[in-house]
Amino acid sequence: MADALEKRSVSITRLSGNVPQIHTTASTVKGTTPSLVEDGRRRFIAASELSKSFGGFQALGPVNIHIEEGEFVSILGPSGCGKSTLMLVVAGLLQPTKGHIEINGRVLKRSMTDVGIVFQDHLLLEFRTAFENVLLQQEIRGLDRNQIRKRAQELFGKLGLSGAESRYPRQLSGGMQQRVSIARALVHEPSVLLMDEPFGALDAISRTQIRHDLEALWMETRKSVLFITHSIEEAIGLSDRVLVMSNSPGRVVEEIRIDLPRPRPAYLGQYPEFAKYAQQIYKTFEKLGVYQFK
Amino acid sequence: MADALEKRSVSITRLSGNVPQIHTTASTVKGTTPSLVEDGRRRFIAASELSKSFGGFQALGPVNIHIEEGEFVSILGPSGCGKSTLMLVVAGLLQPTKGHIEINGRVLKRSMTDVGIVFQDHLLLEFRTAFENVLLQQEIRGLDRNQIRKRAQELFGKLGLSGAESRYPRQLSGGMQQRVSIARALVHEPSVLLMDEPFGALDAISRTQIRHDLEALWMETRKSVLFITHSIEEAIGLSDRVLVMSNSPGRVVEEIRIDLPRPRPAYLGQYPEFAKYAQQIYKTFEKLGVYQFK
Amino acid sequence: MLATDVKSPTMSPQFHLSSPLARFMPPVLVVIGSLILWEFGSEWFELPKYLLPAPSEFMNRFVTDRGVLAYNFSATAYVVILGFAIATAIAIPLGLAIASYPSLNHNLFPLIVFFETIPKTITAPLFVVWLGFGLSPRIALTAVMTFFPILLNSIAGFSAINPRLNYITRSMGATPWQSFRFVRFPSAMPIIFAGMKMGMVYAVTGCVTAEFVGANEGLAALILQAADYMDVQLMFAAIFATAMLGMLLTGILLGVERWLMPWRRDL
Amino acid sequence: MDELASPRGLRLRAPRSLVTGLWLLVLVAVWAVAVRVLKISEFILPSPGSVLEWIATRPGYFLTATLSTLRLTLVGFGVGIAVAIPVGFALAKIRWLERALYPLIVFLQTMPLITIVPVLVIWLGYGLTTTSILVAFSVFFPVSVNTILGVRSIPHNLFFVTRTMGAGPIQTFQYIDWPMALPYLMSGFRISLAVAIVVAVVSEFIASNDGLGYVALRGVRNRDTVQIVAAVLIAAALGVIINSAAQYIEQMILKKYRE
Amino acid sequence: AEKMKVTLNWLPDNGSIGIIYADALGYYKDAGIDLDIEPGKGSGATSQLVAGGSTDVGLASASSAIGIASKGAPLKVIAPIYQVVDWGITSLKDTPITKPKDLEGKTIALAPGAADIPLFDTMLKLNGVDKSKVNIQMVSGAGGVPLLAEKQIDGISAAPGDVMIPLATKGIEAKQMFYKDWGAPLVGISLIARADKLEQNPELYKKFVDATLKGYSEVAKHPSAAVDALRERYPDAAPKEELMEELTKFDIPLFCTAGAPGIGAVPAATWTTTGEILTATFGSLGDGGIAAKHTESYLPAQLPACP
Ligand SMILES: Nc1ncnc2c1ncn2[C@@H]1O[C@H](COP(=O)(O)OP(=O)(O)OP(=O)(O)O)[C@@H](O)[C@H]1O
Ligand SMILES: Nc1ncnc2c1ncn2[C@@H]1O[C@H](COP(=O)(O)OP(=O)(O)OP(=O)(O)O)[C@@H](O)[C@H]1O
Ligand SMILES: [Mg+2]
Ligand SMILES: [Mg+2]
Repeated sequence: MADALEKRSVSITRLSGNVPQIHTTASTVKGTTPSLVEDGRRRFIAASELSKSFGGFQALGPVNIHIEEGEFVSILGPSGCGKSTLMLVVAGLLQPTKGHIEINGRVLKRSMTDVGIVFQDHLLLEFRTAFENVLLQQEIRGLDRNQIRKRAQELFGKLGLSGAESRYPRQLSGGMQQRVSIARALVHEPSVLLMDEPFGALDAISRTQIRHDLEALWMETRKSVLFITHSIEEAIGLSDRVLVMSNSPGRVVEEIRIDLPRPRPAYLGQYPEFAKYAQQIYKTFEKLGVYQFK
Repeated sequence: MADALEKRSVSITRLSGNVPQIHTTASTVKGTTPSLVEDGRRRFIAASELSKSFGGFQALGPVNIHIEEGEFVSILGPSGCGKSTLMLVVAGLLQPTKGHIEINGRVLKRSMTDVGIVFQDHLLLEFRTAFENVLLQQEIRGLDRNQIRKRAQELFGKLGLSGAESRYPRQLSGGMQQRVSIARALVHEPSVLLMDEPFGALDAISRTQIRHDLEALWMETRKSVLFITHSIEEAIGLSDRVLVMSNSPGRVVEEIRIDLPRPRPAYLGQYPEFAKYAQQIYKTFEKLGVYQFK
Repeated sequence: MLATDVKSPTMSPQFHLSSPLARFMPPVLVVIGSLILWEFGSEWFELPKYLLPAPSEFMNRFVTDRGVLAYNFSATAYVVILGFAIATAIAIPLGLAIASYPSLNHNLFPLIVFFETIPKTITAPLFVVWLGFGLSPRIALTAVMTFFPILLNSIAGFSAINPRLNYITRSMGATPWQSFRFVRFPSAMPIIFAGMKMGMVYAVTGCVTAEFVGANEGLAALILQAADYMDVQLMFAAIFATAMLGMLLTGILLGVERWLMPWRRDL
Repeated sequence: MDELASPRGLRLRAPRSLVTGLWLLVLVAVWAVAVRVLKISEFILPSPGSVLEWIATRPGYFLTATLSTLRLTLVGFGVGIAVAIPVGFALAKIRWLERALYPLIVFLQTMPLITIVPVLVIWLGYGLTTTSILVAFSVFFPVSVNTILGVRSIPHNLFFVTRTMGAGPIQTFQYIDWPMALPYLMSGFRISLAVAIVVAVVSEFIASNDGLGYVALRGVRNRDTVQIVAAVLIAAALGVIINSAAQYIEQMILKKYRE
Repeated sequence: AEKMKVTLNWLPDNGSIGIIYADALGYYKDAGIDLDIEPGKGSGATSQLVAGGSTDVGLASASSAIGIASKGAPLKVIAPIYQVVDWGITSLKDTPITKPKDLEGKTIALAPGAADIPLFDTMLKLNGVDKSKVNIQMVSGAGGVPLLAEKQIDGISAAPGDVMIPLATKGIEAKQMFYKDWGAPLVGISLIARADKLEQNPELYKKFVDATLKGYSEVAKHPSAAVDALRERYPDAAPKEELMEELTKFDIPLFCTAGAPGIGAVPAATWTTTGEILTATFGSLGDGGIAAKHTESYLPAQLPACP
């Protein structure tokens, strides 16, 4: 608990240290998202009574969720429960059937733009090299070319992508593609990060590595993150708060605050808290019928 | 340890109980694999000094591995280390560059046929429905149609595929495709099962479920299994013995006998042995440079 | 020039058309609309009937001249189907042979591409010189024109198969014939069919060309005959019938494809 | 493991053009011998020698005809794609338009073009207008259909990427639609260029007074088999050259997409 | 000079030689006409082009022009060039066809797209031959010759020049039975034009017809020079010897029939039979019958004399 408190205070310090920088970026970013930095108030994303149907099919909700500034929130839920749908609705890319999103107190009407998104299926452009895919942010947003190039280079280094800059997506393994997609989501230093199973394409061994790398990266910048995953270990390993969703149509059925020190190690089993959190989630899933053990 | 011993004896009992059935199947199966059931001796698959190069590139080995009758052996290793290659060579589908495979003491010359294989990329025939893909075993081997149909139906039920019988592979999710591929490998009740990351396409939550289902299935029949995976949890959760492979060209660098009672639960963290095994593997990987934690 | 270049569209929910009615209504409406425009357009724009008859006029000929039209329609259809069948019967096995032997493929493929690019239509007069009149030059030209797209696609189809699929059959102890029957042939079918669909258009074109050059029956012969008698209506009726023949045969082929390849129905 | 799947090994032997050349030489030799041994009359099948001689004695005549065919091919091709691409994009983007017209386009594609020639000639006379319309028509179908398929093949979610970057319609077209559809367009171009040259020659034969098709028609009128064969051979050579060029250009442009 | 476009009946050859020679001699230029000569693809197509208005004047067989005129096209024949067609059935000398009755049971090639189908039909009808007993093959002119030479067919319906000469070059002798000799004289290749264009600019057409007729008259006088002129302008035309033989033997004699007042005008009787044949062929000739389909108003006062 002491650890958690210390972390929170670090996060806040960090944030205020970051404010001018975010400001600079935000001012050059085109788009309609209300700036998240405003008169020192507590800033956040909040979704109220959100639900989404496709045709007659209820894919999501209703759910209420919020993300505090600089908070790392994970969503954990069985396949098909509406996690991706939730993320797309939060990003303003899909219109909710009911409910609305508020960003910093203002209702979101169009798609968010002060945001970086890692889509579940990477969504890289096959005809651009890895590096050009990341630079797309600069071209479309009309940002400063040199600054973004430098930042992209940095990210490639941190994400273990050095040397892969001029390769095309198809020349990269699934895991590398996903890393490029992560770099693209980060390069313009958005205030919000939405990640939909960003490690889905990786094998278990590489996942552990990249989880570690992402945590390190996040600890540097402390964005507000919505992280979608299937992996209990990953959710616990990365988050400040884990939201567990039920089977389709997904609702938030449990909220778990994770109080573990950062950075967290590859093998979390050594923490008794980890075992406790994991057991709790397994139990919930069993109760929900996600697992059926004979 | 007591548990493990008990399990072994169960396995042997089971096996002898199974012999006539395997015999029946084997006798209707065309092919050249020497029958695995022979004059009561200990039967097994053994690969000696196996290595494989593609062109000049050494993809595998040399490795020595063996599988005892009714044993569940997992191979764990980083991506690209040659696991799939090893499996194909063991199955006789690729010629080893050096070394040879013995089955039950006889050198394997052509491809094994008394075997069920789950390929990493499913390899379903897109022009056959899920059920027809499974029935291919019957058509090619010339087995009894009704018997195999019944067995296939059963497997579809157990694998959560009911209702998907007449769908084409394209209409199934990756996870369902993989399950169909598992059903195809099991339907003719082979003595040997080779599985190459059979849960690779599944999300973490479904993996836990299907791991449980596979274990139950295996406990019923006790085939000899070679199981390839990236997941430490899965390897420990399923195997009698885990072989850890090094980076490319893969060699077996560690062998861990897993002494946990079966059936094993979804969350293994409760066993202190599990933590021990997992730690050991993580350490090995760290030593091999598979993980690089800053 | 492979029809396989046209990749099948990826499935996305946006292209699920609700009902057959919703599917066929719009194009049918467009056809009716354009026919109406044509019908009255010739009045509004004072297009002379002796050059461009209104649809009602030449459609009428399908009733009054149905005997002639049916006779020539079936004559053309006969040649097209026969030529197409001959070409298919030769091209598919040949394609299999070429695809199966890499050295054969290496040697013959460029040559086949070369022959494919020869404009075969203008060789029609040569065919008449070589083969005399009657059915043979028409069938020959039809078959030759149909042959190459089917051959190229058969080669592509039989080559494109994922060699790993053989692992399945081998581990089941399949004979070579079983591997062909259960894996190779069905895998190649969609690509071969794409070639056949293209070939069918060529077949009609080939037959029509041959008829233009020398034939005493068939829709193109009827077109020329009608032109001689300055019977523009009959000419249009014959043109229309030719187009219908092409569409009909392609439609039949599509039907066969759907029937043979149920796994591609919703593509 | 993909390496096993690729038949790349085949390509690294003698260059294909060489193989083709050799085969053609063999064919020509067989032809020459057959004409001589079987005593086939010039009227039925002239010897390769006399065809070559025919061409060699009239270099200017054939060059003019070839250039004229080439011009027709390119004009028709240009017009065809200039219409087909916008139509393709419009149809792919506007759903009701696609619903109404796409089945028609697919069906019209199966119509033998040659049947509408008499009508076009009556309306537009002989010459480049008529012939280039014919060529353009033949180009229109494969290119527009491929454009539609190309745009349709774009995963819908890809547009999310640019939307979150705040891209407008033009940027979306520039960064997503166009480059994503380009490989389909290119294969449409290649297919249709091969068709275009054939249609060009044929439409010259029936609706023009220039080009290789006209030369062949002259041969027919003059009962001169040598001339017909000469025209056919030159057209074939032209076809092969254009095809190879198209393939080369496609490879260059699509380097990014394949390799 | 006024612009004018003429569409020939086919590719430039003997049929259109008068126009080409007149142009070479500068007759059109002298008459103040800037003439554009366009090769055609058969009389039927040329008639349609003239009717459609995309060309000013056409050279086409009268039967094609009258056929389309009978369907309502405002076409008029303004000057017959070949006053009668000498088409007929060509057969090999050892298996000759000398009278229509001989056709029964024989295989005859008719060229699709040519104007002799109605003629053939009329001849059969007038001479009481049952068409169903004749085995008719549609084969283009060029295709028929080798077939006849190889005796795959017994006869070809064509202009003799198209068949006799290539046969002669192969050393094969042939016989001709002319339609005109079996009750079917028919006005042949003629200048045709649209009525409205004629009315708009009669002077131009008169000058054109005058120059053209003079051209054909010169052809009759100097065939060799005319063929040279043709071949100089169209080097891909048939060889000179072939053209010369065809021209002198078969074509020039047709510039005038017996009783014609000169080149460019046929006796009224020939128009009458032509009208009858074509009425039988087309069913009806439409408003005004044959008389409305031709006019002599655009002929020069002084016709060139018959050769
Ligand atoms: N565009 C769409 N049209 C129709 N149905 C959709 C659409 N998108 C998603 N769905 C449906 O909504 C449900 C939720 O989908 P979603 O992708 O949000 O699930 P998820 O939780 O992200 O699953 P996974 O963990 O497998 O990614 C599913 O049943 C899916 O089929
Ligand atoms: N047919 C082949 N031709 C050439 N190289 C091959 C072939 N198959 C595999 N390789 C190479 O051999 C190495 C081992 O491949 P393999 O597929 O066995 O690895 P793996 O351990 O199964 O990896 P993963 O965990 O990613 O499935 C890789 O570098 C691969 O590129
Ligand atoms: Mg999802
Ligand atoms: Mg593998």
